[in-house]
Amino acid sequence: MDLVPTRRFVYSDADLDQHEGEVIEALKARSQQPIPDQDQWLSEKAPEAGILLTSVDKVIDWARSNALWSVVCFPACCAFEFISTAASRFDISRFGMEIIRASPRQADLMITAGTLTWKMAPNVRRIYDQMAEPKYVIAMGACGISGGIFQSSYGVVPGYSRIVPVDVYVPGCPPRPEALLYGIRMLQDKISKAKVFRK
Amino acid sequence: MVTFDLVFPAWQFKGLPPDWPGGFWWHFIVFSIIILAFVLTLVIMFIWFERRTLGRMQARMGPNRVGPFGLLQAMADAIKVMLKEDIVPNGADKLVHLLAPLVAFVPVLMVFAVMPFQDGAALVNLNIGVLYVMAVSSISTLGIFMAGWGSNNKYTLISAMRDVASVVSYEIPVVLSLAGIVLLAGSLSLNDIVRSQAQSVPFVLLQPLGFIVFFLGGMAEINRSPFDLLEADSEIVAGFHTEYSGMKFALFYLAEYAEALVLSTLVATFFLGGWGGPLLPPWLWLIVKSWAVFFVLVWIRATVPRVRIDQLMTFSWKFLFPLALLNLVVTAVEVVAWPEALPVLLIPVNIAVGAVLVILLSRNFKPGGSQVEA
Amino acid sequence: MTRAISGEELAAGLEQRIPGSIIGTSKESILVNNQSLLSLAAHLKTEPGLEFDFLSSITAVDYYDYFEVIYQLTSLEHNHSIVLKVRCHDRENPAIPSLVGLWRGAELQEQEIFDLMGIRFEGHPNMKRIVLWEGFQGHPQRRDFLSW
Amino acid sequence: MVMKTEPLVLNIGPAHPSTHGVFRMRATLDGEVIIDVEPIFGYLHRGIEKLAEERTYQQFIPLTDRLDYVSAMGNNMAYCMAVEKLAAIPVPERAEYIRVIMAELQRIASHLIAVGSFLNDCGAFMTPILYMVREREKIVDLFEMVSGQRLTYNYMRFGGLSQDVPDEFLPALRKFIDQMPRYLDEYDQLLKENEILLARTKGVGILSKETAINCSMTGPMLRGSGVPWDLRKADPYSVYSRFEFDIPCGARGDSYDRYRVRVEEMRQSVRIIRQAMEQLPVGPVRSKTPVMLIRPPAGEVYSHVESPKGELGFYLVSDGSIAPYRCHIRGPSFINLTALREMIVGWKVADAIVIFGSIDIVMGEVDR
Repeated sequence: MDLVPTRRFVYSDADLDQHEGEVIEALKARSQQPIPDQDQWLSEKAPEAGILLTSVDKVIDWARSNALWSVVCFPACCAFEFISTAASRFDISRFGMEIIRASPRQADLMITAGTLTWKMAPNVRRIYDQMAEPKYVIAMGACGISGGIFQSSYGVVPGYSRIVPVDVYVPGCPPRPEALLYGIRMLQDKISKAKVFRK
Repeated sequence: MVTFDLVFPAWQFKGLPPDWPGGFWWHFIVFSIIILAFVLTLVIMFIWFERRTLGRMQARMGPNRVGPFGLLQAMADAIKVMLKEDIVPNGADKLVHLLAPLVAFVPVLMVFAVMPFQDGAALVNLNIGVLYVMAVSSISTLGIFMAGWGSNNKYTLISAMRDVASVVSYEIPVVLSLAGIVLLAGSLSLNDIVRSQAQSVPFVLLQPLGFIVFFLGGMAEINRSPFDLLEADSEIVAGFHTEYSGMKFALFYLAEYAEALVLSTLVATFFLGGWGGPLLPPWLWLIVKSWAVFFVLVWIRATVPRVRIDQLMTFSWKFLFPLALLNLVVTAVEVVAWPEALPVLLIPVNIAVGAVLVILLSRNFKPGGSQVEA
Repeated sequence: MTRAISGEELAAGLEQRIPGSIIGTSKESILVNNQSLLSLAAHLKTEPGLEFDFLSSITAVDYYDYFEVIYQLTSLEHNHSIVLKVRCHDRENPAIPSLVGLWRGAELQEQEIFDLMGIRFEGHPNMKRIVLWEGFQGHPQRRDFLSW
Repeated sequence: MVMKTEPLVLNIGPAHPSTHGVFRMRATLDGEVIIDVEPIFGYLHRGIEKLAEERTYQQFIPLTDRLDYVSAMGNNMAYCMAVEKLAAIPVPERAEYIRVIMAELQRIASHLIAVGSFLNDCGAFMTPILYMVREREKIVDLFEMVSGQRLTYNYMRFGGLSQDVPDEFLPALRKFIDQMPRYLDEYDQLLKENEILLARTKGVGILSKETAINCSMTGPMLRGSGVPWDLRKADPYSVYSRFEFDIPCGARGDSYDRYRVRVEEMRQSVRIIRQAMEQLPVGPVRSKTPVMLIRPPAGEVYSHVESPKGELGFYLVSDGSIAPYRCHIRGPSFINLTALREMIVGWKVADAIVIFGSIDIVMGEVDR
């Protein structure tokens, strides 16, 4: 039995590059609107809930806040502070977070460690879209919040909130592991207050 | 001495099914529940245990915030995963995608049907137990292949191909290594195998070579590190379950650890004397022994890098397969020549033969693999 | 210590071998004629005693009137270095012969210069944008590029 | 029977667990064998070179930290040396020595991460990298002592350092360099003759001497191929000429050699630090230079150092103003990727990841 390769180069790289460029330009054009008010939920009235549903809520929120698996999305410098956080000294495995899923489908949390460029933005958006609900985002570092030190550059997205909705912002360039852990605790607080069953 | 038998008389399933009121049905129902409880509890405990042990081996704490010693961590994970959104990717084969986790998980449960928790205490004491175990346990592969094929993703496809290749080649040494045990015990029934170990010594002493082949081959079959090619994080993202989320992913995750549990219990049953042991009740002995085997699995996972696919195949065909064959020949000769030979005589002979063979073969073993002219 | 060969010293010898190739010299660099860049570079790479086998770095600078491409050459064997410079006065469609055939190390760097400075390297196997995406307007390293 | 096969295009990256950031490879596979690969860059292109033109010389120092963020001190030093060469600023002895200590500590830290993530790419489940991060934390502590930061230090200034080291620094450093060789021995015990590691890395991704030189490879890549070229010896900058150390070299140029070169370089770095500590003079750590603005004379300069990844060069053009007219950075990680195709094509996917891990790139430096 002979194996005959039909052709070696099954793609035209020019076409693929062209397509990628179009996707980036389209996303860039779409992301120029002002960011919506992210504190809106604060003014919302808390819905009332029955006793039974409240208890179920509590169990679900407990599970969700204590089992945050993060996805691999570590573009730049902050990644090393994330690694430090994951490593033995600061150790996020204490919170059951040492499972870092490579596949976004199985992850709950995106810790956006690093500068986001426009070229990377469609990929981050795609990772976010691929994650299954409920999903959370922690914008880690100054670049993740506003573009930070690179804000004035031509290639840098001024903050992840232009691309994906962000739950917790952790400032610093890069934030210390303690700061990241605090951010994670804040996110856990936020999750444990969520109402899964709304009246 | 108050034994567990007095406290929990219900654990004593000495009699055969017709002795029971309701005949076979009660027996089946009770044992199905026992098996489900056994598998689910132990799997959750194993997950917790693995994470804690890995943490310790990696100089960190491991989960310790949720519940005492982090015991509830796996529970929290389970609840969360089950409540997550279920995604079926665009372009996936929906039926195959849906069935794959079930096909992967159910056979693992089915293996426990013949697992003796005590003398005669199994869902069914098949007289072809070994054959059944081997046959059923390979069905999981089909589920993994279905997942890889049905997900419409290149990474999952590569993973599925790797899985089929590895399982097909590892099935042979694994089965051959069990043949030696069957010869010694004179039966294919798992309960008889354990019973004959209880009468003499655990087969790990009589069959050191078979133990090595079965353990390594089993590790490759259940895709534990260093043979975890299908979930090679650094290469093919999450392998065959890249596109799975929610409940379906939970089933895969469960199946993965249930397979580790199967291997641990099988090794304990075939080689470490199964339920046999002093003082403790038999079912606890089984759990303790499986736990010890699982600890070795975790230890290996924390220690060694991963092999490559061609090295995996080479290892099976050029190392484990000859070893298993030679082991079978040696055992057969021994069984024919000294049918009544004392373990005292057989143990040193077999260990010596095993050591010599392993050393000889590993000297000449080349994992191979080189650059291909493209 | 890497010896920086003085431009004048080297230029005297080169001028005899490849006449008209050198436009100007300075203490540590030689400014090369656009057309004779390839032959001169090949000469520098192979000539015994020079043997500049290692291309450290390629840079381009935009001086408004012209682009200057700067090659840092080193010889690992003799441990000496020289700086080659080429100028390109065409601002609309600047082009310079590519050195990939001599030093593979030039491949990515020339591609990057094409992307960021807009200088086309003739003979490069894969002359396309490398760090920015297709459809990006302008070349950011040019001095007249405005970020916003 | 003739079976028709068709190559499979596999997109590895940019958000893939083992692409060390946001690198992307478009690989064409025949079964598991890679028959073609096309690297795609730019997912972290932040325009640092352009930003340099908009900032004063001083303001650019923090940006160099974010180039190769695993070895921020080395980048600081390279940039400061370039500006000092351009503006002819003298550097006091003590500052030079402390710079060398910092650069070598940073080299250890960077190689620890490189080796750890390389082993992680080989498939060792997290263990090696976690142990190596444990040692890196000690170095980070030392840096935090002198600069107050954990990752981006911004410690060097033109003409010296921002401040002298605190009193506690030297005892802590001595303790660390006494411990470090023991840790390295421990890693050697665990990894040097690990059968699976040998099978995975020996002979994998061979880069010949000629190709390495022709492709402008530097650092451990070049030395792993057997070329004893180290700028600290070949073109001694700072005070490196006063120290005794060896250049570890590989023989075959495979992934294993590169890994060994990195481990040996860590030992050499410990040696250098020990000598530097013994010779450390007292005195000022900064010469008299303007704090805020400097105006170097018009001109251009190329200054290079041996960073952990290879030759890190800064090409600065000054027009006499307060900001550089042009600042080009020769990132070693970027240029080391030139030979990626040659090394990877013909190997399996698993090998490709190992080979790629052995190049040890940092995306901040590749895309800049």
